[in-house]
Amino acid sequence: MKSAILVFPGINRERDMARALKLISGHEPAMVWHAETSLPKGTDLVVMPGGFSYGDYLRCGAIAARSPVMDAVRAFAADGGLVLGVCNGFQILCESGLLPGILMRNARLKFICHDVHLRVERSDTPFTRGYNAGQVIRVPVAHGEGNYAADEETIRRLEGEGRVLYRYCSATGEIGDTHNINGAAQSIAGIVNVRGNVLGMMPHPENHVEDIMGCTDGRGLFAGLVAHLERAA
Amino acid sequence: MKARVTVTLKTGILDPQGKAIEGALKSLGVDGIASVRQGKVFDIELAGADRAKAEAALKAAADKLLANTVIENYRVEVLS
Amino acid sequence: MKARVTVTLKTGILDPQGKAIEGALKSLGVDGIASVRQGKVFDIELAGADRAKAEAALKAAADKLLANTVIENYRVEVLS
Amino acid sequence: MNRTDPPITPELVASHGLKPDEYERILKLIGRVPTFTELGIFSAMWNEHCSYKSSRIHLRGLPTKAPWVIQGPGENAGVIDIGDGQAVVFKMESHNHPSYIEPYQGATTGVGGILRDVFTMGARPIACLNALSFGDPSHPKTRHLVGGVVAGVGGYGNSFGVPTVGGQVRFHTRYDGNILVNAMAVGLADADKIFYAAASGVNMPIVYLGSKTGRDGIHGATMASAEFDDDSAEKRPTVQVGDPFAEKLLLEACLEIMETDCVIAIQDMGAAGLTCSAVEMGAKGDLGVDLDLDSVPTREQGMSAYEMMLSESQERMLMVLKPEKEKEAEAIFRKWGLDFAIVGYTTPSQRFVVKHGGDVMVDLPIKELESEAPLYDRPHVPSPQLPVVHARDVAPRLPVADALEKLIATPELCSKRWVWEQYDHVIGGNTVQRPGGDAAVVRVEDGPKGLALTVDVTPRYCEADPFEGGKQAVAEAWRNITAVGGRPLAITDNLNFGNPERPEIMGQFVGCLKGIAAACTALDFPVVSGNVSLYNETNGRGILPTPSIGGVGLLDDFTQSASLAFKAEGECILLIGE
Ligand SMILES: Nc1ncnc2c1ncn2[C@@H]1O[C@H](COP(=O)(O)OP(=O)(O)O)[C@@H](O)[C@H]1O
Repeated sequence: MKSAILVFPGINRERDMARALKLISGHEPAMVWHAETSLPKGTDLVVMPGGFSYGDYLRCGAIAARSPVMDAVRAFAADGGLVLGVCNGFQILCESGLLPGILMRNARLKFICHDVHLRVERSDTPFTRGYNAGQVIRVPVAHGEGNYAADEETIRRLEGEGRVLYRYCSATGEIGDTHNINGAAQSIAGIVNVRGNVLGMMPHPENHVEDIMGCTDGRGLFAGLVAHLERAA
Repeated sequence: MKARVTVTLKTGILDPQGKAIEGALKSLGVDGIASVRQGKVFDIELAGADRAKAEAALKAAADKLLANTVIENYRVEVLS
Repeated sequence: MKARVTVTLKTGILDPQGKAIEGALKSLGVDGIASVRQGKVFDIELAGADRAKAEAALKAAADKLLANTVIENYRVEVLS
Repeated sequence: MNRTDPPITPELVASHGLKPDEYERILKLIGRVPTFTELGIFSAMWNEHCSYKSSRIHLRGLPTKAPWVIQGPGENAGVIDIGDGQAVVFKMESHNHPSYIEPYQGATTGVGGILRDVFTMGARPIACLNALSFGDPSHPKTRHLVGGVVAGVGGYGNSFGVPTVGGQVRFHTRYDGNILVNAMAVGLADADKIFYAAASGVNMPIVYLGSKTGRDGIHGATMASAEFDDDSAEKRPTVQVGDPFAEKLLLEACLEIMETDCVIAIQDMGAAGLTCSAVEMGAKGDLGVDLDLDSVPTREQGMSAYEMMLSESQERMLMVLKPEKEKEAEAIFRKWGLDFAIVGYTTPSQRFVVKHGGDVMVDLPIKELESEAPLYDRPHVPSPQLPVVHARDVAPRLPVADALEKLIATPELCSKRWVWEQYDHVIGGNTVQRPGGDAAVVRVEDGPKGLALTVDVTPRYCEADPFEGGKQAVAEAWRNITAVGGRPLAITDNLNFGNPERPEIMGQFVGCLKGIAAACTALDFPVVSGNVSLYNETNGRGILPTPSIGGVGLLDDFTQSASLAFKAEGECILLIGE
């Protein structure tokens, strides 16, 4: 799997992401500066990591979404290429129009950093095939604006088309207000676009990939992508 | 030239921040507040003195960046 | 009653947001923008119809919560 | 001279925090009346915050050496060797007064300042800690201060991208008017690639990097050394605003430039910005410095020399570059969208010369400016010995179980999860032990080594018996590190006390310091960096003596670290110690 990590000024989880990708795919990802106008040849996966691109000033992800490299990402996605946006990356995807909706301030207005449980809603997508449908995984969140919102019509479509891949839940998989850490509509933690090749999610699977760090629940996402690409090849 | 662009949330879009402020004002004992919605203002200095040009630039700024027109409305005023 | 409280940074106070937006507008090719400073607006609905009372409540809201008067100024307008 | 500069009067001198005898010293040193800008410079260099005039002679008693110490106190941060060619760079610093005036921005700029101290030396920051002291929870200002400070510490660290992995939070009525915000940063560097402040070579370009200069915090350093009174709200200087985004860019640009062999010396602009950094670079390198303020990037129009020299705008650095590498360095800074300007040159003259608009505004002997600050051996009296209370003499007021329940519900002792969950403590993917234990453990990139990090002090003990309290703070840091399996290596300290002009406060200071020195010596646990914050006093009431101790230890294999959670049912519980 040849992956490319986009580096926007102010991004800060690119090293965490690179470590996870290297560990699981065996290949060092390419780091692509935001001012570039093309992606490295043969890229299989574009990753927008977490952080505070442009300080999260104006709106999270708004300024990064208008970077030169984003045209190349749009073309790549239109071609069916896989795009993964985590945390700030999710915000950038929403701001760029590659995903619908927006991430608002957390309902309690505070930054939150702790482990959360996510229910994997289906396993038949490149982004979830490393898991079973209904499986509960534990990964950390670290964000101040992860409260997913969209108009009713959009939410209805997301649900109807099975595009919600990850949802905040309890340790045993229940969905409800007490487990919905940031107030997101429908407890949404991660969604895909219509075509299913662009995923945006708030939690950080890349921080739970090593045994020695105590939890490896995040591995499945990356391992699934590797498996998907191997089969496609 | 000085101008102001005001960006506000469209009606119907949830405003968690406005809601929290509403709650906080109530618990601070500020009376009579029924609802709060938060928006942004941008005070912009423009080079040049052509009003029409300035308005076009401001509109471009708002459309391209300052507002997310999926959820926000904006208003442009050239002040002087 | 509807009102608007506008909160802006005092002159001289650094505005990192404004600075970043200014840079972004330049690189997006929006011409003629010399400087940007960002502020907030609060659109507030008030219960009751007493204008003087409303103004007092708004001033209290701004002083206690909406503005950080160490670094920000505010302006209160009752609109209707 | 500038026509608009005010004449130098005794009132003006006093308003700069300079005592009459200190002013006499200036007159003798330069043989004439200083210009307004020079007066500002002296007041900045000679105030407590920069000159350590009340504390210096006592700090000399601290042990600062060990075979693993690469750099002790005196630089931007301390440096210790952790083997394999790697070094750990760390320091703690206070931002107490600004945080009381504007808690969010005070805390952000405190965190930003300490991070700069660490990456100025060539290290990538890998962890932050913070020690916070607030007033009584029921005091009307406390909630606002707590909310602002915690949000500010997180706001800066989270955005900058460093995990905040530990700290302390306490509440006591003696901090009602003077909260404490102590921030510690820890970075990792190659042991043979540490950068220092001393300039070398004549006629080398001095480069200004980072954000533009505004009128922020003018006289911030002087304020940090003044007692508060009820109208301190009126003395508000322009508050400094932190810009973590700019600092992140500055970090990446500095680390990139340091890879290129362009840099001779580097110094961050902290308190009294341009003044302190330029004087230190020159004085430490036995060189003079010529600055031309017309080249300084400014945010506001019409800034005077005085304002530019004393501005405390954040996210700025001064660097001495190899002249042939200027273009290469500039390209890196432009890429990161930061300001880059040559603002002066090193000279052989040992003078500090500042020009503005073609006029010479400052011409001072640079060495004396740095080293001839007054030095005080302030009178101190030992703290009164309190009677020893034996547990057996105290009648229990509550059954033990009820007392325990009550205790663990106090704001002081309850879980601080509500604080650290607002800090990103996992970013970097190296946090092995998260907040909540005795010490945090952070993996050294690519392992197997790990660092154990902790901040400790118990001010009650320090007040009851400064010597024992000082010892105890060091011992607790040592214990917390060993409890997670680390080998304690060195500490940084942040000495927060009241007004040193009061003999009883000075007595606390001296006592605590002796205790710290005794414990550090006994444990072979040297002090490699630190910070002193005095005058934490409002209306004559001082804070509890609070010498925060930040400890760093090493684990050869982080996977062997121990945590405090019980691991299984039916295991033995051992109690060791006295
Ligand atoms: N301001 C803070 N930031 C991060 N972690 C904190 C903070 N305050 C307390 N903690 C964490 O809470 C735990 C308990 O702190 P403390 O009560 O000081 O413990 P102890 O006295 O046992 O060292 C520690 O792991 C500490 O790092």
